[in-house]
Formats: sequence, structure tokens, C-alpha cells
Amino acid sequence: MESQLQAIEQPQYVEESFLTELFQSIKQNKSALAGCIVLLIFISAAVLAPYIAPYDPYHVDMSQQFQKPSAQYLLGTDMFGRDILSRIIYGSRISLVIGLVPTIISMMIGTMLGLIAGYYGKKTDYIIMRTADVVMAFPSLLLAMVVMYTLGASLLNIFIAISLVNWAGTARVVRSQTLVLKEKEFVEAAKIMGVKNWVILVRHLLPNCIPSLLVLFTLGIPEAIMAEATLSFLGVGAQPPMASWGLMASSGKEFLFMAPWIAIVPGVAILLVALAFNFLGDGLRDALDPYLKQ
Amino acid sequence: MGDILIQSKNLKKYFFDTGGWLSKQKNIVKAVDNVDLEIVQHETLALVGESGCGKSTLARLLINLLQPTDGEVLYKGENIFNLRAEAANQFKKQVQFIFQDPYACLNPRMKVIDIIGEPLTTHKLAVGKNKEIRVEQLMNLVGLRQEFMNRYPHQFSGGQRQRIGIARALALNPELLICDEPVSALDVSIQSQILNLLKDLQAQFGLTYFFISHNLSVVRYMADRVCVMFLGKVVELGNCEEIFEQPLHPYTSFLMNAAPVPNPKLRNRARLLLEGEVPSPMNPPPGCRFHTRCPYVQEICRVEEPKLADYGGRKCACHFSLT
Amino acid sequence: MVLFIIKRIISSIPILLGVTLLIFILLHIVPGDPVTLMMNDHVDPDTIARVRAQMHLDEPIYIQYFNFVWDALHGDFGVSYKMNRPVATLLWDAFPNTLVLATAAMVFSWVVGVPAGILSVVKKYSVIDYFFMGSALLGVSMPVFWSGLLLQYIFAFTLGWLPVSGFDNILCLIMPAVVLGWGAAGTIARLTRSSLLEVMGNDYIRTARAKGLSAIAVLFNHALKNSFLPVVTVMAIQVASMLSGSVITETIFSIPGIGRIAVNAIQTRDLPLLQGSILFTTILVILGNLAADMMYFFLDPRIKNK
Amino acid sequence: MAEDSAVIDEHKINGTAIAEKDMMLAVTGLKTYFFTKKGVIPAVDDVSFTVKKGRIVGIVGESGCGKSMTALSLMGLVPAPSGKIVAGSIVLDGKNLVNLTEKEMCQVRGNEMSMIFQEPMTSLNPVYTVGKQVMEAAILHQQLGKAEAKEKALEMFKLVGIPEPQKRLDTYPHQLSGGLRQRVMIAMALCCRPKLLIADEPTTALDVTVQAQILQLMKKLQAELDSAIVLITHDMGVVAEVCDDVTIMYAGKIVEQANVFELFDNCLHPYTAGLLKALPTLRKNGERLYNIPGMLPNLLQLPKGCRFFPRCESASAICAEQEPDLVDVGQGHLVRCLKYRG
Amino acid sequence: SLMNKSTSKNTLRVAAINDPGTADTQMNTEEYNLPLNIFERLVEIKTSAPGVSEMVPGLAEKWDISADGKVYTFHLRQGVKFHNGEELTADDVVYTVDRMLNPKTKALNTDFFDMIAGAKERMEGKADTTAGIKAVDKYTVEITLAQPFAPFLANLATPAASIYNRKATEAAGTQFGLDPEKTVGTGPFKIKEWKVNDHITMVAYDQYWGGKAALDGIIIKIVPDADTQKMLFETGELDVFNCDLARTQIPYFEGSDKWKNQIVKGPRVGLYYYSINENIKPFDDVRVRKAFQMAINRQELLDKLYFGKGKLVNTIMPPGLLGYNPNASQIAYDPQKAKQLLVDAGYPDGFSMVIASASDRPETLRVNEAVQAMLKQVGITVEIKQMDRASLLSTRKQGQLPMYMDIWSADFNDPDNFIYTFFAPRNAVTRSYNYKNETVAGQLEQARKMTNQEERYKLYQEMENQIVINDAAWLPLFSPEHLFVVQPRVKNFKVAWNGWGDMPYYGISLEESK
Ligand SMILES: Nc1ncnc2c1ncn2[C@@H]1O[C@H](COP(=O)(O)OP(=O)(O)OP(=O)(O)O)[C@@H](O)[C@H]1O
Ligand SMILES: Nc1ncnc2c1ncn2[C@@H]1O[C@H](COP(=O)(O)OP(=O)(O)OP(=O)(O)O)[C@@H](O)[C@H]1O
Ligand SMILES: [Mg+2]
Ligand SMILES: [Mg+2]
Repeated sequence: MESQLQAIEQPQYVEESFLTELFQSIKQNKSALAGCIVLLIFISAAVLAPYIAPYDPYHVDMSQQFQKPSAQYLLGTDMFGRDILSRIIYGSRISLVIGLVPTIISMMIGTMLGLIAGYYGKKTDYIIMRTADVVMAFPSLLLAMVVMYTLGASLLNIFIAISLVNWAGTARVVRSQTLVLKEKEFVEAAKIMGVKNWVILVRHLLPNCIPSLLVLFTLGIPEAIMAEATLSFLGVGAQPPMASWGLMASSGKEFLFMAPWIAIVPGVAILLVALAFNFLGDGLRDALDPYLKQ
Repeated sequence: MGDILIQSKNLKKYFFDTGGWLSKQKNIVKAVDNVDLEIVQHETLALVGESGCGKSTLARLLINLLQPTDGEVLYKGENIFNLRAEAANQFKKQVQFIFQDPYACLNPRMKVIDIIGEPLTTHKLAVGKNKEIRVEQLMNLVGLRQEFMNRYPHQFSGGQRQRIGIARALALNPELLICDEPVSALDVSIQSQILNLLKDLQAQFGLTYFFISHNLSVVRYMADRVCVMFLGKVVELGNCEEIFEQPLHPYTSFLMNAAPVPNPKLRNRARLLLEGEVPSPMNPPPGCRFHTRCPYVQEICRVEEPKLADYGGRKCACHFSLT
Repeated sequence: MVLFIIKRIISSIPILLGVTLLIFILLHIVPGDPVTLMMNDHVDPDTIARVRAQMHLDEPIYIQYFNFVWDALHGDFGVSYKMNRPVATLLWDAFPNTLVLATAAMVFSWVVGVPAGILSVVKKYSVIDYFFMGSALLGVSMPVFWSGLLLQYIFAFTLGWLPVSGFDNILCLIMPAVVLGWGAAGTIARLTRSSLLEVMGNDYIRTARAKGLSAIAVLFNHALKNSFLPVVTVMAIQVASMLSGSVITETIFSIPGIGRIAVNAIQTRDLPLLQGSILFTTILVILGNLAADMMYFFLDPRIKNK
Repeated sequence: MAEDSAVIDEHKINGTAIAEKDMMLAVTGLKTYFFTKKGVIPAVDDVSFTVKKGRIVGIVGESGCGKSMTALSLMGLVPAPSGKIVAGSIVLDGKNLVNLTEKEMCQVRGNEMSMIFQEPMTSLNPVYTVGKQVMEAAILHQQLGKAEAKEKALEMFKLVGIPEPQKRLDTYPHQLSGGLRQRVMIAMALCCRPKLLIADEPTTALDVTVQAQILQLMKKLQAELDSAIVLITHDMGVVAEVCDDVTIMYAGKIVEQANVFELFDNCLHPYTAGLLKALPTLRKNGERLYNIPGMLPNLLQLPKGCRFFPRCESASAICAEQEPDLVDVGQGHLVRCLKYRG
Repeated sequence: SLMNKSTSKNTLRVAAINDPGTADTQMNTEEYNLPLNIFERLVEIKTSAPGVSEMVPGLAEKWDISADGKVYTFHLRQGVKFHNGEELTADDVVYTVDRMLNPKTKALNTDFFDMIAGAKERMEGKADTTAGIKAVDKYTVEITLAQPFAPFLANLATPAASIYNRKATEAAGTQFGLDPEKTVGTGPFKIKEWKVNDHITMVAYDQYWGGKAALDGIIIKIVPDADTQKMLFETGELDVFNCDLARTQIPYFEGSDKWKNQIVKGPRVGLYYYSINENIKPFDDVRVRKAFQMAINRQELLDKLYFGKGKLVNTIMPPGLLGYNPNASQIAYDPQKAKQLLVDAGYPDGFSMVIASASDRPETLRVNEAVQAMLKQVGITVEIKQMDRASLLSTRKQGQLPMYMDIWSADFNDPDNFIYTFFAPRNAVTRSYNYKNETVAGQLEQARKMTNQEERYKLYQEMENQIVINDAAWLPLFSPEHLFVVQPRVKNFKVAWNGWGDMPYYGISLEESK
């Protein structure tokens, strides 16, 4: 009997690793794939900027002011006669980093604090959430401005400013979900098994917050890029002649009717990146959703 | 009888339900009301009783999942509600729990291998390949195909989920296993397989079981002693054989009577069914809690609450026990 | 519940103190002296010193802070350096405008965001889903100063349907509310979508369908409330960011609101005015979060209200 | 799939035409498969059975054999996107449910046909009171007002034996014990007095007294309405007590089908025999329980011949090669075993 | 819309970026739109032609100046009524001046009066009155200066020197300048309504001594965004659009058939310049400063960034200012020579420097960016450091601000307003020039006391040559032209003499459109 059983079973658990599984399900999702490709294009543009940019992004030539997009200048020129395409390519270096780094930092801080606040409750919750209230109450723009005024305008300080402002929102969202999740039986099951609290946080609660976190993350990226733009608008963002998309978009505002391409091109770049991340986020969401696992 | 492994003293759990928004109305549910229970090493104590009478609540109290309103639970003589870190860890390792609801207690985002393997990794007993091997072993024990290791809980049928829960509870070779209806979702064949397994484990490792079930045949097969609960109170406690042969409390006898018999020819047999108003734990009737449905009710039952009295090694809480 | 609210409000007092202290310290760290800023370029240093003394700015910072708190406790928030008027009056006049604007924007973001999120679940991966995702992201990735200008150009200048700016009738409210609420609507839509998709896998959804509820009814009656927790949280956060982040919208649409006051105040180092306006928004944010926390109990009975 | 159902629309089962009017449910050639990355899982594979008005059909089988999926298929609630009904027809009171649009199906669900789910904990919406959840169906299908619906819910709560029904209306699922939740589920399903009730292990979480009460209730309602019940259970006792006909499933297929008396007296399929043998009884104690050796085969890699063959004690060589058909051995007793062919 | 029912059609609608805060000019150092219309001064400046101005009698009909230039006697116009009906008397003038100097007022504009005898004592609280001013009789005021001060009359013509009514102002207390009812002047308009950060309405004062204004009133709408202002203007909701707010719109208006004939322009008595901080190495070397001057193509900046609207300037005093020197030496654009100079100074490979840029002025940022590129051509690497105005000003006050570009327009028509402002020893520090030239310092003080104007202007021109050409301590760029676009119904719109956006609206009329 036993031998018969064995005979039928071909050993077949060549399970793929988590990552390959993830990769495969994204590959199957058309829009996520598209998002991936767009991101790859932007990332390689950022990495290879000096090799692919047709012009020096900082080269001022007043005689070439306000050139419409043409064969010579694919995306036109700005007020200083600088080539916009080259500036977009170089700008991707700054804007992608600004979109990603502070968002990741603030998400990490926010997720951690949110989990802790929601799970432990009581005093811990009180302290963390009231701090978050303070941060949120302080107009983010002002907080960012104060940071920049005090520390000076630099890329690092932009990171600090944006991260300081954004963690509170993530923390609140994560906390709200933790509040429900921690009452579930599988958490109780883990507790009586003697699973350590932080392991419960990471293994049981965190994965169940992932879908919301993905949304916050993918929307956080364009928001961070825009926050930098607003800071630039107020003069405390990336410093000229550096080209950040946000700065380009905001300084192009004046020419929105006279030379619309100056503002629209960087705007479209931001939108594309935002779309790409969101498509990818949706793909990831589906890939991580056990109910959709095929 | 051996040593007492775990013991509850005057254990009470009341749920305070604040009602809805801004509502002042307060309900108190006396889910477990003054329960004294001892579980002796290597025995199987079965708990039966009407649904909603507080069985799960009692089980949860025994494993420190709920804070009692009053009373204490002693595990090997120590109160489990204020154990120090090391002892608490030991307790969590030695006492395991099988949940009544097989699905809710499984994290939907974890694969079966991780769910069953979790106690192992938690107590640093096995990682990597070792964990895999152990998980395979456990899955085989409970009759799950090991190929399903990488599935998620929702991809299983109800009974399969139940078995995942059982496998997880067995992973640590516990001393005390608290089972809240562990086999109710299983078909008879698997059920007997699991029951055999539990018996084997007990024989081999001297496990102790606290076994909640509605299935009286299963109880009869498994239990050394049986405890019958009604509305938060223990109404009868005694040796399994004796209780089945000769119940003392009227409620117990009703239970025995109501059990379905797997013989269609007997379906029209005469049966006593409980009549009368169903008492509620929110508002338990005065006197004997069973009196509203008891056919033998007398005046005293309506006023005075019967004590759990000793009847030659058996205990029963009834003014007129059926001796 | 009432007790809970009272407790929360009392426990907010330290936050208010914290916020004021934070502003106080920050504004002292930040370079730039309010008096220098008030003065004409050719004023001599003596005058500056004199005015500083008159404004008690030469006293030690903790005394200044203490004075501020003391006065604030007596309902006196001081006089704006720049505007020369009592801070309380200025804020009291500006606040309703910001509140109206923020409320309108909030309503817009809910009315658009939630249905958009739902629709994109109903028609997952369809043209409609992509359309809403696109518009949502447009709202998030378009600078407010652009979208404002664009709307003005289209609806006020070209079509003449709406007034360019101002704040004296309901029509004036439309564009600023859209501009301010667009990004928020996007976030709400996306979050509603993801959260709904999450909930749709649950067994009770199946139960609801088994009762014969249509897909839409299941979504609205059963999935929505379960999925709303993160959404409500984000809404509360957005109240904060709308109140404090309305500067640019207020600027573009010439709305005399708190946001403008606050940014002007920081630029002119107008400490009393800044303190006042941030205190105001802080209170509102605290109330918003309190409302959200109360919503939690309403949305999910499992969250224990302790 | 559309072509398939067109062919089977004749309501013919095993060549016997069945009189239309006392037929409540006729399932023919139902196949519900899961399409996964690793392959196709035939969770329900060519299942056919009928339920006459006023009868109770029990479905019994190994856990994981596809009972719940059969039930979900009837309700049109197979978990998407991986699960699909790939063939078969489900005719409820003359209507082929497989052909109905989602909208028409909504009219049927909860009204003409309703279901009690296996897992009462997760099957109730945690954020609404149980009263509201029961009222919902009544409001939807019986066009009741809020107050009337509440009355109705209260009545149902009383019927299923929930103590202090008035108060329980306003509690949330997490405040109820397992058995109470299950009774809420039952109340919900019975609320609209459906023609067909599908009960997936409705009484597992109930103590025997309540169980008896519920079973009686179900029988009473059925008698009143001349409705039909499909009862999925593991409890042979329950089967013996209430069912008229029994269907035994194994690994997605029906292996035996018979009248309940016939089945208990004269079971033919080795699996059924094994099941009955494995029963613990109230009487006997001490000796080891019998259990069928081995495990349910992996549905992804089904053995070539009979699906039960690896575990069968009376298997012969041919069982590994040939897949048996369901054959009638007389009086509507069907069995899928090579021993009984021809 | 800006008009509500109660506002007459004959109301001029203009916009301002910021709320002025207060109409009290003693408390306000920037926003002069209100004071210029509701108050008047003893002496006024009249714009006779674009960029040309003359000093004319205001509330003082005539005045005498003593030979030593220290005593000024003003004979007030009689029968002038304040908005509250009070008649203007010498006491009001005494009160006004004393109020400014009274430390209790906490006035911000005391520097316009601090040359009056006894002003210091009054400001320090050592005296209860200002010794140098007294009412001789009801209509005569006598002001004695501590020292002769040539620009004194011009000083009196600035908005800061507006004359208040004693009775009304004392009664108003802290509400003066804030509460429309209590803010009383003699000007052709009075404030009717003030909604902070939203709008201010002024109405014509019927008993204005010069005759009631042609306008029924003025409404100043606070519109902080320039593009919104433009949109409001184009939709006909504003009568005037100030192109200084959005210079990039100039080509649009000039190219538009509808608007090209509606542009009113006037020179600005003012100029854009770069400051040079001599304390920052290597700008202590005159050769480096000269190289800096020569490396910047000012014409290109004017043509490309300012659409050619303006005039290159090589001096400190701009065209239109008394004493302007049209024949001053030119600063040539010569990058080759600039490079050579840098080699001479020991910087063959150039060096790095910082340019400060006020973050609230995108316009200067643009010039800085262009200059950054230009300096790169001669090997100088520029880092643009954006600072918010508050930080910038406080750094500047400490003499530590790096180069910055800014604009300066005349408050009053006198060279003192320019050269002294920047290069008097103390100012040279507080404005971060750190220019040290004893001769010039002496000459500046001397010029202030001179009474012969021709000679005085000569001296200023001499200093100018020394500072700009010899010491290369300042880089003048150009004097911009100020363009306004007005609705066709606006008549007699003139750009103020100094080119400010704040201006008196008396004299403007509106033509009823069909
Ligand atoms: N989403 C899914 N994806 C893949 N396989 C599934 C999925 N859901 C169920 N299955 C498989 O389908 C088979 C039939 O499941 P079903 O729930 O019908 O079993 P059952 O007969 O109801 O068992 P039980 O008595 O234990 O409830 C099981 O083997 C299960 O593993
Ligand atoms: N969190 C809670 N809040 C309020 N009441 C509760 C809560 N949990 C349980 N109860 C109530 O306590 C009583 C006992 O519940 P318990 O789950 O222990 O019953 P049980 O004996 O396990 O029943 P079953 O056999 O049906 O599972 C029930 O009346 C139940 O409604
Ligand atoms: Mg229970
Ligand atoms: Mg099932």
C-alpha cells in the first residue's frame, strides 16, 4: 500500500523563491510590465545621462531662448536657451532620488511607529500618535521651509525635510490597520505560541498592511517630487542651475502660455513616473495577494 | 491520579458590552462564572456543554489569551497571569491550543509551511531544511499532502484548514494541548486518524489534553474524565464511563439523549428534547441556571443555586441529582 | 464615548504647548530678525535696537515664551508685527475662509475620490480604471500652481463660466476646491481601491453574495465599511494638509485665508502671527484626528474603545 | 461551456427522465476546476445528483473532496478568478442556473436558494451587528420595511434557539460563541424560506441538544414549504437522523449514491464502507478507531485508474488501469466501483 | 466680482500683491499706495513728464530756508480740511513730526526726521517734545535741523512724511491706520472699507481742497498671484495691470492687438545692480572686481531677460534723478580682458564665488542664473545661494552677505537717496559692501550739508566715478522701464515719477464705456 502511494507521487516541489514568483506574476501583468519598462527607461536615463543627453544641460545660450520643440531641440529650449531634453535627462537623477529616498525613509519610519503604536496601544500609542499630530498640525510646507532655512538648501536637507513631514501620515494609516489586525485570531494564535512581539509585527501585521502601504508609497513618490518643486518654488529646493523636474515645472509656470513646453515636459515626466510606479504598485499588490494567486 | 498539571481557581470572566454609540445600556455576559477545574497530568479531560456556555472562553483563559475578571490559573503551581519572561516562554512552549475556527486563526498571507513552521522558528527548534522536513512530517501526521506546503490557507477545504491548525499545535511536542473542537470539521475517517494520533501521542509522550467537543462519541472515545458546563458553570464532572452510563445532572442526560445515532432505522425513536425558555448568559435566571428548561424543576431550584457537590468521586450541581 | 472625547481634548493640551514651543524654538534658530525685516533699508541700527527693546525681543527666550503662554492663556495672542493688528482678529477673520475652502475641497475629494475608487474596483483593469488612475495621478503629480492656472485659463478666461478669483460667492469656490481637493481625491481613490480589493477576498463577502445582494450592493453595504479604515485615516490626514497646505491655492485664487497668513508670517518672522495661526490649525488637526479615531469605533466594533 | 449545457438541458440523468414537477434540483455533469500555475485542480469532477421536493439529500465525503465546492457551484459563488464551472448544468425548479446572468442569479440567491456556510466565524461581516445582517436578506427579497424585517429577524433568532434574541440582534459577530454564530448563519439562510437550502456542515459547532433542535427546525420548515435541502456533513449520525438520500463523494467524484436506509444497510463502495467502519460510537470505547489508510490523492496528479484505488483494501490490478463509471445496481443505488460493473 | 452693488461704476480697480497692513506710514516702510492717496505732505513731488519730476507745494503753500540751511519755515495752505472736518493747522504738523519721533509710537520711519534738532533726545526718551519743531502761528511751522541737510525738502515729500490730524490720530490710538473710520488725512480719497488680505475701498473726499477727484473711488484688491492678476485684468475685472509683476507677459501684451495701444510706460528712477562685498576674497582685489564688471554682458541680460525694456546704466544715480550723469564712463563687456585681469590678480584658473538670491524673487534668480553662465566663461564658478528675505537681510546687516542683485528706486529725488544709502561708511557695512574709502566718506558728509545744488551734484558725480569706475565697488546693470497696461476706459494714467507701482490716483478718470 505504502509503496503504491510512493509510486504515484512524483517529487514535484521545485518551488520558486519568493522573488522569482513575484517577478513572474508581474511579468504576466501587462500594465505592471509597462510600468517596469518606463521606470527602467528613466533609471537608465539617469545613470547614463552624460552619454545620452544631446547637450550640456547647463549650457546657457541666450540666442536659443524659447525654441519650440524641433529636430534640433527635441523638446525645445527654456528661457536661457538650455536644451530641455538634456535637462530632463539630468533632472531624472535628482527627481528620481528625491521621489524615492525620502519616501522610503518616511515610509519606514512611519510604518514602524504605526505598527508599534497600534499594537502596543496605551501610552506608547499616545506618545507616538500625539507626536504625529504635532507633525501633521505644523503645516508641512512651513516645517520644510524652517528646516531648509535653518539647515540650508541642499539635497540631503530636502530628504530630511520631506521625511520629517511625511512619516506621520503613514504612521496613522498603519496604526489604523494594526488596530483591527491585532484583534484577529491569527495574531492570538501567534501570541500563545510565544512568538515575540516584534516578530508578530513584522510577520503577521506588516504583510497585511502592505496593500495600503503600496498605495501610499506609489503616491508618495510624485508627492515628494512635487514637494521638492514647491520648495524650489519658494527658493529652498534644488539649487540652480541643477535641473530637478519639480524646479523645471515650477519655473516654467510663467511661460505656460508663451512657451508651454517648458513647463509641460517636466510635468509629463513626473506624471509618467507616477503612473509607472502606480502600475507597478498595483501589480505588486496583486502579486502579493494570496487570493489572486493562481 | 497523577499530579495536577493545570488548575483553575474561582475563575471568572465577564464580558462588559458597552452597547453601541453613546448608549448607556450595559450588558454583562458572565461567560465563565466561578469555575474550579483541575487537569491531571497525562489525562484527557473533555469539556462538553451547550454552545455559548463558555467553553471557548474557559479554554482561552487557561492559555492566557484572556485576562480573567477574577480568579487564577495555576500551571504547575504557578499563576500563569504573572509569569516572568523565561517561565512565560516555557509555558507558551509547553501548552498549545487548537482553535475552534480553523480559518480565522491562520494568517491569510502566510504559506502553510510558514504557519506550521512558525512555532519551530519561534522557539529556535528548526530552520531551513530541517524545518521543511519537520513540517512535512507534521503534515503527513495529520493527513495533509506535503505538496500543499506552499499553498495559502484559503486554498484549502475546511477540514484541511483544521488539520493545519492541529499540525501547528503539535509542532512543539507540547505537554498540554487545549483543543477547542479539533475534529468537528473533519470527516469520520480523518477524524479517527487524528483521534488515533492524539491517543498515540498521549501514550508515547504522556500528553495531557483538555478537549472541547460537541461530538459525544468522540468524547467518549477520547476522554478519561468529562466536565459538563452550563451557562458559565460546571454542572457535572466525573469519570467518562460513569457519566455516559449514568448521568447525574438532568442536563447531562439530555445531552446524551440528543446525540444523533448513525442508524437511520432509529431515527424515529422517542427522544426527550429540551423545552422551555433558553436562558441567556447576559441575564442568567436566579437559582439553578437550568431550571427554566428542567423537567424536574422544583420550587427550590428557582431560588437557590445548587452547589457542586461530591457524589463518590463525581461532582454534580443539582438539588435533585438523578441518582 | 463622551468621556473619551473629553479625555482626548484634555490630553491635547500638552500637544498645543509642544507645538508652540517648537515654533518658538524654530523661529529662534532660523536666521533673520523680525525687526530688521520690518524696517526700511536705510534705518540705522540704533532704531532697530530701540524697536527690539520695545517689542521685548531682547529678553531671554524662555521669558518670551513664558510671556507668550501667559498671554495666550488670557486669550491674548499678541499683535502681528507686520499687520499691526491683534492676531486673534486676523485669524478670526481669515479662518472661516480657509475652513470653507478646506471643507469644499474635502467634500470634493470625497465625492469624487470614493466613487472613483469603487468604480475602479468594479471595473478593475478596464478603461475606466485606467482613466481614474490617470486622473488621480494627474491630481497628485500636477503642481497646484499649474492646475490652478490651467483651470482659471479654461473656465474663467476662455469660457467665462467661473470667476477668476475672489471669495464672495459659491461659484468662486469651485475652482479652488477642485485644485485643492484633486490630489486628495486621487489618494482617496487609490486607497479605496486597494483597500476594497483587499476586503473582497473575505468570506463574509461571499455570504453577502449568497444572500442575493448584487455585486454593487455587496460592495457598498459590506465591503466599503470594512475597507474604510485606512481611507478615513487618510481623510483625517488630509484635513490637516488642506488646512495647512492651502497656501498656494489661497494665493492663486486670492482667498484671504490662514495659509497665506502663516506663510507670510514665517517669511516676515512675524512670531505672534505664526504662533497664532499654527495653534489654530493644530487644534483643527487634533479635532480631525479625534474624529477619525471616533470613526474607527464606528467602522469597526472590534477596535476597543479604551 | 455554453454548448455543453445546451446538450444537457434535457434533464436526463443516467438515461432516466425525471418527472419535472416534483424535481427541485437537478445537477448534471457539474465540473468545477481550479486553474492554477501548477495545473488544473478538478475539485468537482462530473457530479450529478437530483433533489426532489420535500427531500433531504446528504453529501458526505472525505474532507477536501469537493463538497463545499459543489455547494458553492450551485450558488454560483465559486472563488474567482482561479475557480470556474467548466461544464454541467444546475437546474433549480426548471431554471438552468448556469445560464443565468449575474443579475438574475441575485434573484435566486438568498431567495429561492440559500446557503449556510461552513465557517461561521469568517462568514459573518465583523462590522455589522448580526441583526442587521439577518434583516438584510429579508429586506431585499421580501420587500419588508425595516421594522418588519427586524421582527422577522427576531422570530428567526427565536426559532434557531438563540437565547435573549432581542439583545443578540445588536451584538457583533466577535461577541458571539461559535455556536451562536452558526445559528445566526442558519437564521440568515432560513429567513426567506428558500425552496432549496444548502447547508454546509450547519451543526458542527453546535452541541447536540441545539443540533437536534436545528435539525428539527429544518425538517419542519421543509415540510411546511415542500422545499428541498442539500445537507453537507461529516456526522453520519446526522445523516442517519435526517437525510432521505445520501451521496458519497471522493476526490471530486461521486462514488456512491443511495437511499439512506439502503446505504446504511448495504453500502457497496469500499470508501463508504471504510467511513462507516471508522465511526466512533457512543457505546464502544477502548479499542483503536479504524481509519482508511493513506490520503486523499493530490488532485493535481490523479492516479490513472480509480481514484480510490491506492487506499482500497479490495483493489485488484485492473483498478489501477481503468476508471470506473457510476453504475446503477438497482433502486437508484449508484456506485462507482469496478466490482459492480455490468 | 470685485464690485458689489454699493460700489459705483466710476471706481478704479487696481490690485496689490500684499495687504499693506497699515495705512500709518510711520509704521510702514514698504506699502505706500494708501498714504499716497489718503494723506498729503508739506511738499509734493509732481511728475511733469515721464521720468521728470518737480518739487511742488503741498500742504505748505510756500517755505523759506535760512541761509545756513538749518531753519525751514513752512507756511501752510489755509482752509485745508481733514476727512473728519478739522482744519489743518501748524499744530497738526508739529504733532505729526513729534509722533514719529516719540518712542511710544514705535515708529519705523524715524530716519526721515532724525536730522531735526532735538530728534535724538526725543527718540531716546530724554525729552517730551521735539525741540526743533514748533508752531509759529496757526499756519506757520518752523523746523530747525541739527545740521544743514540738503535733501531735507525731498525727504518731506516722501510718503513717510505724511501729515496727520492731532485730534483724530490721538483719539484713534493703535487703531490709526487700521480702522477706516479713524484713519484721517487730507488727501483726495478716504478709506471706506478694509478687509484684510482681501480688498480695500477708498472713496473720493468731496471737500478735498484741490477739488473732488474725478473718480468716485478706488478699490485695491489683494491678489497675491501675478498670473491671477493678469487673468483678472484680461477678463475686465481690473483696470490696471502692472507688468513689473510679470515681465514675461510683456511680449504678449505688446503683441496683442487688443492691448498694444493700452500700454503706458515710464522710466524708473531706479536701477538694478550687483553689490560687491570687498570683505570676501578675492573681491578685495580691485582687478577681480573689474573683471567681474567686465565679464557680465549687461546688454544681453536686458535684451533677453527684460525684453529690452530699459536702459543700460553705468552710474549709481539712475536717469531721472537729480544729478544723473549722462556722460559717465562706460563699463565695457569684455570677457577677454576680464580673464586677463584675473590672471593678473593671480587667478588664472578662476575661482568660486557665491551669489545670494532672495528666494521670493524669481526675477533676480533668473538674472543670477544667466550671470552664473556668463561668469563661467571667464572661469568663475558661481554657486547661487537662495535665502529667504529674512535671512538675507540679517546676513546683509552683518556685512557678510555675498554678492547679490537687487533694485533700488528713488524714495525722493536726491542723490543722497542713492549714494549715501549704499556707501556711507556705516551703510557700506550694513549693506555688505564693506567699501572703505576715506575720501568718499568725507565727501558724502560734506555733500549733505552743501546748499549749492549744482556744485553738490558735481561732487556726487565725482564720487560716483571713484566708486564705480576706479574702485569698481558696484556693478550697475540697467534702469528698467515700468510698463502698465490699462483698460481703455482709464484716462490720464501716468507712471509715477520714480516708476513705483504705488502711486497717487488723483487725476485719473474713467470714461463710461458704452
Ligand atoms: N482557491 C483554491 N485554489 C485551489 N484549490 C482549492 C481552492 N479552494 C479549494 N481548493 C481545493 O479544492 C478541493 C475541494 O475543496 P472543498 O472545500 O470543496 O472540500 P470539502 O469537501 O468541502 O472539504 P471539507 O469537508 O474539509 O470542508 C480541496 O482539495 C481544496 O484543496
Ligand atoms: N468578546 C466578547 N464580548 C462579549 N461577549 C462575548 C465575547 N466573547 C464571547 N462572548 C459571550 O460569552 C459566551 C461564551 O462564549 P464561548 O465562545 O466561550 O462559548 P462556547 O461554549 O465556546 O460556545 P460554542 O460551543 O458555541 O463555541 C457567549 O454567550 C458569547 O456570546
Ligand atoms: Mg466555542
Ligand atoms: Mg467544506
